[in-house]
Amino acid sequence: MATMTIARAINEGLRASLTNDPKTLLMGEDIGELGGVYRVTDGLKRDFGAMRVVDSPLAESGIIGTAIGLALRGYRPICEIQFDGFVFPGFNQITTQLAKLRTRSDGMLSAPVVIRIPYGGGIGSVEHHSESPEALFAHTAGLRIITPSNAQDAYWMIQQAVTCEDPVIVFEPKRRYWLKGEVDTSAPAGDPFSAQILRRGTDATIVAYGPLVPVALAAATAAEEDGRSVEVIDLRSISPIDFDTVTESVTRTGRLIVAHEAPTFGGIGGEIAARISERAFLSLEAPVIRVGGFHMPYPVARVEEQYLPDIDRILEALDRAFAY
Amino acid sequence: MATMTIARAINEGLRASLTNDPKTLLMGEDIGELGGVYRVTDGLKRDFGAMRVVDSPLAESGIIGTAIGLALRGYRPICEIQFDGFVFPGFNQITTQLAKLRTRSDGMLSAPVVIRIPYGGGIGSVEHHSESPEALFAHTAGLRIITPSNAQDAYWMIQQAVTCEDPVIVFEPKRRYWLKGEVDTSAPAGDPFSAQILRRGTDATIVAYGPLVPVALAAATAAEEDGRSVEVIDLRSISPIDFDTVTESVTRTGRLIVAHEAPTFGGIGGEIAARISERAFLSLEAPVIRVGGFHMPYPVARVEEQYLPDIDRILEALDRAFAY
Amino acid sequence: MNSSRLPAAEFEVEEVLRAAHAAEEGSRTEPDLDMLQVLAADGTMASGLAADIAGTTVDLGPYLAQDADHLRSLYRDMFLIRRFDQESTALQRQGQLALWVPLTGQEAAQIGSGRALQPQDYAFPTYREHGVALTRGVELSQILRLFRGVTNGGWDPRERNFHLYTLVLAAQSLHAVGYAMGLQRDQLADPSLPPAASIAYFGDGASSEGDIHESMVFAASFNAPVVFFCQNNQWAISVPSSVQTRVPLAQRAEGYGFPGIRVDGNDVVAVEAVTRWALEHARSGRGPVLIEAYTYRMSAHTTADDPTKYRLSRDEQEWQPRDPLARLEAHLRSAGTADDAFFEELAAEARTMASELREAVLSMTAPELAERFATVYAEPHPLVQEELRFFEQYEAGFAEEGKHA
Amino acid sequence: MNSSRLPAAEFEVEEVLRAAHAAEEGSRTEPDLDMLQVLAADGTMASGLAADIAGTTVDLGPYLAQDADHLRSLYRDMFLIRRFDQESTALQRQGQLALWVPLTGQEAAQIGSGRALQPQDYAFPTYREHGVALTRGVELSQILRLFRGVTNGGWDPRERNFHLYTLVLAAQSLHAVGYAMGLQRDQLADPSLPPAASIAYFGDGASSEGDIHESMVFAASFNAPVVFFCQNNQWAISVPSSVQTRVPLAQRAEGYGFPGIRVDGNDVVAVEAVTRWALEHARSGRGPVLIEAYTYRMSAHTTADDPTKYRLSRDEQEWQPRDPLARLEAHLRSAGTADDAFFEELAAEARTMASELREAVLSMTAPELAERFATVYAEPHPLVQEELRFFEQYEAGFAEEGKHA
Ligand SMILES: Cc1ncc(C[n+]2csc(CCOP(=O)(O)OP(=O)(O)O)c2C)c(N)n1
Ligand SMILES: Cc1ncc(C[n+]2csc(CCOP(=O)(O)OP(=O)(O)O)c2C)c(N)n1
Ligand SMILES: [Mg+2]
Ligand SMILES: [Mg+2]
Repeated sequence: MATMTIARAINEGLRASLTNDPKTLLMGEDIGELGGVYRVTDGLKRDFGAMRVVDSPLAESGIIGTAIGLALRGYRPICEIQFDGFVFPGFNQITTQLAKLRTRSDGMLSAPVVIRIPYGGGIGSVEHHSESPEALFAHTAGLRIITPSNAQDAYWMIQQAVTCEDPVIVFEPKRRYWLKGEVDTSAPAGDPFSAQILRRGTDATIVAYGPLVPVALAAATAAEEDGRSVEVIDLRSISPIDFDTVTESVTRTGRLIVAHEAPTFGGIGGEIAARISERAFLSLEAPVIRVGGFHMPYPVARVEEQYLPDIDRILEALDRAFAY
Repeated sequence: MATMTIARAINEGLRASLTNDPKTLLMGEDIGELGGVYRVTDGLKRDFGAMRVVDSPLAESGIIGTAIGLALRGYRPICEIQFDGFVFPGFNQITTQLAKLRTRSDGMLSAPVVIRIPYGGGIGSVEHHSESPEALFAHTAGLRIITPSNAQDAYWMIQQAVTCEDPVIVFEPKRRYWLKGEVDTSAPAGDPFSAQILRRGTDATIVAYGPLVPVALAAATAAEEDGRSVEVIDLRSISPIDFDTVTESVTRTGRLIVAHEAPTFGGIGGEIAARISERAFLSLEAPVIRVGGFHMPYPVARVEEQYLPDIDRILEALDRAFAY
Repeated sequence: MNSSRLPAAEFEVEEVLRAAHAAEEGSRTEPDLDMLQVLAADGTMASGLAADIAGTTVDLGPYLAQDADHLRSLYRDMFLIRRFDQESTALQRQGQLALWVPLTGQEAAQIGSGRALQPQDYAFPTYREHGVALTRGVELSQILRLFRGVTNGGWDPRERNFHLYTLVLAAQSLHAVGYAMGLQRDQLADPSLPPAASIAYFGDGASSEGDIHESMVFAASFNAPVVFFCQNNQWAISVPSSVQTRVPLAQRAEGYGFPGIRVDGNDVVAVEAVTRWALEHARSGRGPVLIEAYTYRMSAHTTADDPTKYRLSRDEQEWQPRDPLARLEAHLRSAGTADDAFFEELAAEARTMASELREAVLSMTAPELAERFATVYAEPHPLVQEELRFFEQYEAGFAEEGKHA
Repeated sequence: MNSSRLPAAEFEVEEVLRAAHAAEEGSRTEPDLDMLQVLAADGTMASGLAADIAGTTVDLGPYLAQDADHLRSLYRDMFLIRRFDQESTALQRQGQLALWVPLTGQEAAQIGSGRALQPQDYAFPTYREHGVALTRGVELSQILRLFRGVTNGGWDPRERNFHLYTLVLAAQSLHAVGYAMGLQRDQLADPSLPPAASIAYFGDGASSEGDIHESMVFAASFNAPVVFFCQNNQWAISVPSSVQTRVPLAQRAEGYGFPGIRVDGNDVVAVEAVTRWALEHARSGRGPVLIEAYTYRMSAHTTADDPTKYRLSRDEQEWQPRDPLARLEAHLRSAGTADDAFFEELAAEARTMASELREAVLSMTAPELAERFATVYAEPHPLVQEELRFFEQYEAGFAEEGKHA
């Protein structure tokens, strides 16, 4: 067991992947000497060389597209997109090529490409550096999407993404990069595509993922003072979604709050609300309440704290759920 | 009143826009001499010339990006994307530029660009020619998304998109291009961003849009034989969604089916289900049931009929809704 | 590509292409500038070939293959693939294929470049490279599986190192570069491997896409063993290549600092020589090359297309005498290296091929939608499993029982 | 760009940049090939300037502005914008700005090109073109509104024909081409309008993006009046320009069939002349031009960046003597066209500017989130209205009452 930050855990996870499989390689902008703008790949070029840790030209479609070609040749490329808002030049390659390659080939080909994307707000940055575009990928079949919320998951999930035969997008909660936690580097990892109940409760369930997991936990603690016993689920996987775990929880608690930073409208919370409303219709004592961003471009840094779902916003949603 | 196909209605609508406003222009691949692969722009280059009807180089980001520049100079470009599956190279310009320009400029600039996209399946075509990617745009604030289902709407909605100060994506139901209908070219148009109740009913509501509107109507007719009175709403606008009309309907009928060709998972049906489940929680006698595509790339032509939501799939959903 | 099952356009075909259009047409025809050629349109054959590459004259003589056997085999490939094209067009017209993408006119570009490939090379086609498929040894009927709508693929790309067709224009060009980066790494890890290259096929229209640029940037940056093979067939559906570029496309390479060559794409001998040179250049670690094969799409864009809407028959006629097959036939006949018997035998072979093709197509069965659930992911996926369960129950008629598990 | 509010990196800064890196560095330095220059690094000034454009020698003499007043005003602009840069960096360090993007080293490229613009021209910057903003007359403090995090814009682009900063690299290049297509149409509609052009600024890193290619394809295809102005400052954050290209970026233009010129980006006089020529070329209907200004980012990428991670101080020192301000100062002093009084006055002016700037920044108030709902759409939007209502009620404390309307 070691204590490390999420950033360090990913770094160590990448290091383990590079060590375990000579076919793995990293590609991205500024991931070499600089170690990435968040230093997540720090030291890896030094230790694995320029053929394994590739500072690419500045072109996201190029990064994803060549990664697909490398995968076709038997490699396992791990791409870094510098910020959430800069994945879009690569959207075509992800959506029409990476996701569809296996189906196109009737299962003969796979493209085990990993795409790491630091995402989310709360870092006081400028435009395009604080977005949560996960729903734009989840709708496309053929991709898997996971997001760790703690160091232990970060260390293991990146490695599991690398060994997965399917393409996996790993959304990394950038404002939690320096959140420390215990990492058991020897423990066998659980299924990265399953949700995890982090806290048990009986009156309501909060589903959150990535950067909002600590917020959800804090909200549950605060709710306890009001005498409400709230269960908290870390979704961990956005595609597929572990609906079984969520359904089971909601059939016990009868109330569900889904929280994410991404705008509510068209966000993944809608999918969860719709599916759980169907699956647990007779158990629900209130409608599923979503807590998310507003329908606007991610706002400027000086107002982002008002924008981001926080403990109060979740408590307000709980109030609404309990009002039924 | 004139009878015309949807394709012709759009052609006539574009002609009217080009005639009414000298700042309008069309841009796209093969829209000139050829008149587009669906002939929707047939004859317009001949009549308005190469400066108004522009055969562009083959590059979707280029089409959208230069359209933004033209809009900044006071023009009103109407872009054609040849097929749904080919919009993705332009995704970055749409998502990070077109949608955000107004907010970025604190309301000083607008980019009244129109993007026409023939969408949906049922045409027996090859890969990338049958998709329904509307949800991938709806999640992004700053865009408006509409989809006509009949000739009258097609004629007016394209013109309303052109005069709208906001960017508008018009999804055109390509398998219905040759569906004929009455067009009143003199009637003032209704609000293109509102839903329309096409058929009244008391027991359940079906919400559909674009190519599935005729299917929903036929399902309602079939359901009548089982003694079920089903209301049908043509959504017309996917962003914003006219939740008021849908809510009002569901509070009367107590049951809601949402149907679209796009895959259910992460589709716009989830948003509708989530929002209506919240707004009409106490009126719902069954969960909102979604009928949509499966979580797979749009399948090959020879099986698409099994894949596409049809009357039976909607009736099955109604059965499920009535079973509660 | 648009589907053939569409209702025909309702708008009247313009009776005459406007004078304005005709005028434009005139200026559209690019000069055959600096185009490498060995086999002239009249069938005369030069004995040497040299290219000006970044100011240096490179002798391509060593890459020329001109012996009679070889020329006959090139002719054979071109002839067979044209016959294949005709048969496929016929199958489409008879409703057996949803769509067909004809290659007629581009046989030399495709057979010439394809024959230059070695087994360890890997080709990334767009969607029209049936000729390249033939040279790779891909079973031609498998190509028709895509156009019959029973698959989006059709063959196992690893068997013949011939990738699946990629319909999103230019996307495969980046895959080719990535693949070449993989080849580089393989070679480093095991120097005993035969040097290999990848080749990316794309058209004059696709050349405008950002992905083509990024693929050239990456290829140059990593000195990847990749050959960019652009078939400039003058048209992107209805748009002439002058809309994509006002200089020869081969010139693009200068901007990236690697060789670019324009070759007469209707001269199979020159195409083969140039491609051989380019592949060797790539394989030997000297980096990427761009080849522009200047050719002409003699038929429609697809069976759903109507070229009379946008090009003059005069234009089409102009290219007729430059037919890649006719000129090699003229050469073989005048050189006396092929006689009537050769051509008759070939025609017979083609007839057999065509009827076997027809049989193969008619016996292609449609898949079941249920099977499609299996290939979305490599590893188990709960949503796909759930939807498959629903679908099977629905199909089995359980659906009527009201409630799905 | 990454934020300054981030915790500092926890990983140790590598003590020495590896030998391998140093070796790479050596080969990275591109030769100053064919770079137009008037004002040498030592301050000596040539009296003429000619460019080789597609094989023809073009006399840029008529575009050269070398009179003393003009040179002093160029120096003034460069001096003020450097001072602005320093003050902004200081403001960032003091926590008044979230981030700052310094331009030091690039003053000549920006002031020279900006001064070449006429009022009717329209400039599309990336995010570092504060110098161009100054030449356009944009109130400099407005730029800091973006970096203080109170807006994503900051000024009304229409007032000074200076567009908002675009942070998604290369995206604005297409906007510039579209704008130029609009200018073309305006001119056709009203020939009495003064001819105008647009100019697109981008960096060596951004040059690899597909959008740059597509913008050049469109510009060439439509012969749009646009100048592509690439500041090759040697670095894209930590990645040297050799990763983006192995030949001068100006050479890219050849692939599209329009002129490309590399100019010494630290020579404000040459930059101005070349840009004037290019703009006139564009305005007069002769189509696009690509200018590569070869310069150096003397500071960090942003205030959040640490260049010691990826470049040697030796490198930075090498560029010191080529400082664009120092060389013009040397010239002005040696020519006797500016004396100590001039420089002192300027320093005083800069001090005043800096303190006014500081004041302006400190008085910038943060917006309310509620205001942000108003600028998402131009026309009423029910969802935005509903969410605003919710937000206002929530903020007003009604939220606690349990149910939102
Ligand atoms: C990204 C993308 N945009 C549009 C299309 C639609 N489309 C199919 S073929 C074609 C023209 C292609 O022209 P070219 O690249 O010259 O190839 P050719 O068909 O001449 O072989 C177009 C526009 C597409 N397949 N992909
Ligand atoms: C599409 C996109 N990808 C990545 C980034 C992140 N990023 C910001 S600046 C930068 C380097 C840009 O280098 P260059 O174009 O040379 O401009 P410079 O900063 O040197 O002025 C990167 C990678 C971005 N802003 N946009
Ligand atoms: Mg072509
Ligand atoms: Mg740079």
